Amino acid sequence: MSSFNAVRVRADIPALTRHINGRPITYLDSGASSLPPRSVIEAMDEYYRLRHANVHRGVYQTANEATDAYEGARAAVAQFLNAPGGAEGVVFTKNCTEAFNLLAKSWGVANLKDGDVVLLSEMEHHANIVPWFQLRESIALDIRFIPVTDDYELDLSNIQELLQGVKLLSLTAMSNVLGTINPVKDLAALAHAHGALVAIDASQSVGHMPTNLVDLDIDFMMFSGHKMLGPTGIGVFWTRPEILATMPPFLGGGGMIADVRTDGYTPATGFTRFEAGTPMIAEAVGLHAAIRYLEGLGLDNVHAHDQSLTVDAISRINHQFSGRVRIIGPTAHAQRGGVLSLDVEGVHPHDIAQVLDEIGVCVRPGHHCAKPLMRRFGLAATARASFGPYSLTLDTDVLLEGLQRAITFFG
Amino acid sequence: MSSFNAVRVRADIPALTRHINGRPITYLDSGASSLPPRSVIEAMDEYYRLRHANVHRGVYQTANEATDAYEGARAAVAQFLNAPGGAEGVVFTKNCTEAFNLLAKSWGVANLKDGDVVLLSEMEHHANIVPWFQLRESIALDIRFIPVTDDYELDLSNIQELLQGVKLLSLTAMSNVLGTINPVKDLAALAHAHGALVAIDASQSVGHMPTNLVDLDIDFMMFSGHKMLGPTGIGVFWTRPEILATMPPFLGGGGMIADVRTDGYTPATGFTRFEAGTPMIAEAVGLHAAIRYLEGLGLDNVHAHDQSLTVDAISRINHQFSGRVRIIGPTAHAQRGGVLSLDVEGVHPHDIAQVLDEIGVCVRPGHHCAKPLMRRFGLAATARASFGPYSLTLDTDVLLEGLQRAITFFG
Amino acid sequence: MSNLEELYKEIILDHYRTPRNRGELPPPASKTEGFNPLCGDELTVYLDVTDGVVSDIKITGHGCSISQASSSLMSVAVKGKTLAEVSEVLSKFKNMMTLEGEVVDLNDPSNREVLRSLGELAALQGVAKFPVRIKCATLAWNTLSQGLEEN
Amino acid sequence: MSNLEELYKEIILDHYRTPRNRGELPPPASKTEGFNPLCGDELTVYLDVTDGVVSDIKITGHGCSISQASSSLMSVAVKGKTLAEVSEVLSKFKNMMTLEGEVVDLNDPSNREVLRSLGELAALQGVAKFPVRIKCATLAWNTLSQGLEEN
Ligand SMILES: Cc1ncc(COP(=O)(O)O)c(C=O)c1O
Ligand SMILES: Cc1ncc(COP(=O)(O)O)c(C=O)c1O
Repeated sequence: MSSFNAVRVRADIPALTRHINGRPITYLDSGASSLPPRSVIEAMDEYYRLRHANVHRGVYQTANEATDAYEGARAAVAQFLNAPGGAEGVVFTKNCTEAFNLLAKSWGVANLKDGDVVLLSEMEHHANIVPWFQLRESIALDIRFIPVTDDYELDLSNIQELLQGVKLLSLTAMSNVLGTINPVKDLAALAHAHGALVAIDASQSVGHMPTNLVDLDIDFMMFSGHKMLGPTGIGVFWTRPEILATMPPFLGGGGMIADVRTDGYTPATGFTRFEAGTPMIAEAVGLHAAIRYLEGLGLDNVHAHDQSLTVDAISRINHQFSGRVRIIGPTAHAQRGGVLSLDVEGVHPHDIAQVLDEIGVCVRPGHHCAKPLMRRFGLAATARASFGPYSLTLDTDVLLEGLQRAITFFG
Repeated sequence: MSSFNAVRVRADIPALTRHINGRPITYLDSGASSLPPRSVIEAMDEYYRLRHANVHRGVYQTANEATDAYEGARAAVAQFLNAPGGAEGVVFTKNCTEAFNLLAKSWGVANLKDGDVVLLSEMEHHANIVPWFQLRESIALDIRFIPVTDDYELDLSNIQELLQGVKLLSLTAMSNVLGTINPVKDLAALAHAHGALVAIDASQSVGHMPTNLVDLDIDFMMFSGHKMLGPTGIGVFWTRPEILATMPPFLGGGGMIADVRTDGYTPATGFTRFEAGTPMIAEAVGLHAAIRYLEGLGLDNVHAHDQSLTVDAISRINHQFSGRVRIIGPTAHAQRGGVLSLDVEGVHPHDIAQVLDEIGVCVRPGHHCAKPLMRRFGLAATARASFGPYSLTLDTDVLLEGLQRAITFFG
Repeated sequence: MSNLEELYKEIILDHYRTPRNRGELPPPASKTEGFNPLCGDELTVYLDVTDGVVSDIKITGHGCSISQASSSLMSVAVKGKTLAEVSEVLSKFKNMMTLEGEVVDLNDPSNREVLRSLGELAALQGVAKFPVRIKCATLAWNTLSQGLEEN
Repeated sequence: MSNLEELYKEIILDHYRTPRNRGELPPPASKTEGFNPLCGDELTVYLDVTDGVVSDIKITGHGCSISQASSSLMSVAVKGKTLAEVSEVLSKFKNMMTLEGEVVDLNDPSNREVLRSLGELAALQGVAKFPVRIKCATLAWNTLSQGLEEN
């Protein structure tokens, strides 16, 4: 971890200079959205100040520069993921959610039929649930859920049976509620052995640990820029170029066509087919800068940093509030990310978050877009603290101070 | 026009300080994408530096600020358009193209059936054509086109007949190729009298002339932020709240739900139903700043400015290159916007654009995502120059210099 | 008084810790469910309306201190009241809440009058300073409105 | 030499103004269509291949000076050549074009050799400096490739 220094990262994040209610901000909501470093903000700023133009069809210099910037971002994403087939399989979307809709409504519509099984898990985000329910309105899909154990992990005891007849396993790499990191590579191999394709929701993992698509050997991946130090308004859908080539168009309009007549149209080939309309150019530039920044930190370092903060926070919470504060997520081992869902006996997550706000601590109360998981554990909400590469044990100190206040306040 | 001064506007646009091949940039591609003023860039910058957080579910201060900024942008859009029903009918999309897909695949799927007629025009952008062809793959729609006259206007001689059985008239307010401004209000009244609803593509008009939805009395409007001095990655879909309430969900995921269970989901109501996933927060902030900036200029002033530049450019082109350079668009009257499609005898638009680039002039060669219109006039491409509020007659001077060069060069 | 103390007045904490009128009512009492999709708060309001009077009210559900206290305070405020009185208190309460984000100017005599007439309910006035919490405070009241409409 | 003159060399302008081998060939000549969706350029390549030799070639279509000149130059370069020779010139040309954006280093003897062997075609080398125009220059060649494959 020699090259990684969270204090130095912190100095790169303008939003961490904020003071809230007289206290420096303690940002513990990176699981919802991360704070971009100066280099990301400045890259977009510079783009708008110098070279903004619409992409792809220009001949003049700034249009070429904008196109190079946009396509350069695509190449950077491919390299960042070590994507088989390179940039050809990278489609830019507005967020991870659109990427899942593209999966369900393009690949899914073309490849799934009545009775086919899609296997999800009980710890999925709504982004990886609702599009499948929507698809079921036209195709009689059998949507199954891998259960979650009382230890907050996938219950794989029945996995062979669950995988019978499965066409697609669509699974999160890391739960945004529990912090659980799932055994993606092993499950992908198992699913492939059953003839299924594998889609991975990397929203929580891609900015926090290394991703290597060649090694994982999966078929689809989707995530958002704003959870990996990048801007809002951009997400990524990745698939193998061979699969992409077979997918029918999704959103229609300019840019995704080869020809349009008054009697019909011919779609373009490759990723172009899936990028209708003027794309998120500045956002791609910002995402590229975020990737550069993360690569500079080293994703291994970021992951180790998350884990050390998490292990420390768990042991301090257990020590200081034993019995009173329950951590909804695995606590016993290192196979988890820096997401801590808290359940404080007798104090509602909203009230926790409110008391924490008073001293500048940002945590998120709610169901975290994972209602099936909340139901599984009989909870309506948790208060979730989550770390970023700029987080310090100092942040945990203030979190604990706030939890103590809330407990005292509500008695 | 007392308050409007294009030279002062120009000073607000950082990208206009660029030099290309030793010449100051002559940006004549606002029809493809406009250049944002400093205030737009800085608003987004400030957002990321001070208050970035995910919206809607936070309790802490910056989450509230981000939510207020996002919802404030929605309110500003509604006010800008004088939208009946206020902010309730405003849905943010990634671009105008997504907005058209929302129209076709939510409203269209729910309201159109086999044999129903959708009436477009021959001068539509692919964004208002391809989604209807896509919809026709599942509903046997009758898609008709209002023809365009040799004078580059809608041919309304047969409009009564064309409107028979029409469920939706979907039309551009201003052609991005011809500059033609269509009589939206009159056509909307006529279409309503035939029982049709009316959707208007305001991509080219909304940043260039006043829009008043109460006065226009239409049912849907869609446009992009990046053509109205705003950022990339955001668009607007507007409809009356009563209509919105009847539209089924489109993209599915977090944020657009009221409940999700393992056996199904319940969508949220209102605009929330159509905003799946983390929205374009910074982009909404940028769009809001663009609206403020445009309101400061006065849209009447912007329109008058466009028109005076256009009238001047047309007369100078006709005078200097009579016979050699043809303007593909109306030339005789003032009912047009600042878009000039040029067809230079014996010189291909690509070559024009290349020669113009040599002296820093940015024009766009190509079919401008309006292939049916190009076919109508037997053209493969035009070289399009288009004005923004920062354009000056000086820009026309350099354009003419470049056209002369191109003609000399290619003989 | 800190912001927090203004939000969580003693009365609110008291009603949160010891909610009044908790429980269910058997039919023919009406039963109305309300929920806040953003935070997962859920509650059910049981209403017995006899001869134009809310003769009994009971509430179940879960939520934050504000939503719980607000529903408890609401139950006390409407129990035994005529429908006309209930509708008056409902509109007064909603008025107080829609001052979104603004601090109620207590020097304005008409505001003082409204707050006084709200009695204990006025304790919830601090919520208006926290726009995201307004939905918590109004959940019970919206559910009550709906229940009365259906009645 | 200005950028423009480097792109639009005299040979290119000449082939643009006076395109060689313009027109159609009747069957049994093969007919292959190519188009560039981004800019609308379209062309059709007619090929007569007899005894392993491109005995005749004709081209119709429209496009910019680069695509027109390139197709004309291409027709001259392949007419009367054996399939083996054609495939060699094809790959040399594509190599020259894929130096995207880089200026060919003419001091490098192997580059000089390739360019010399390309003859007039080397005039198109300036296009590689203008990445968006590469598609214009390669359209005819890609269509030729496709036509030969189908033959
Ligand atoms: C008239 C018109 N409609 C629709 C669009 C599509 O806008 P976008 O590409 O931002 O989705 C454009 C711009 O390209 C346009 O000019
Ligand atoms: C695991 C997971 N999947 C999907 C999403 C959806 O991402 P977005 O809201 O950016 O589309 C999120 C974040 O909210 C997430 O945490």
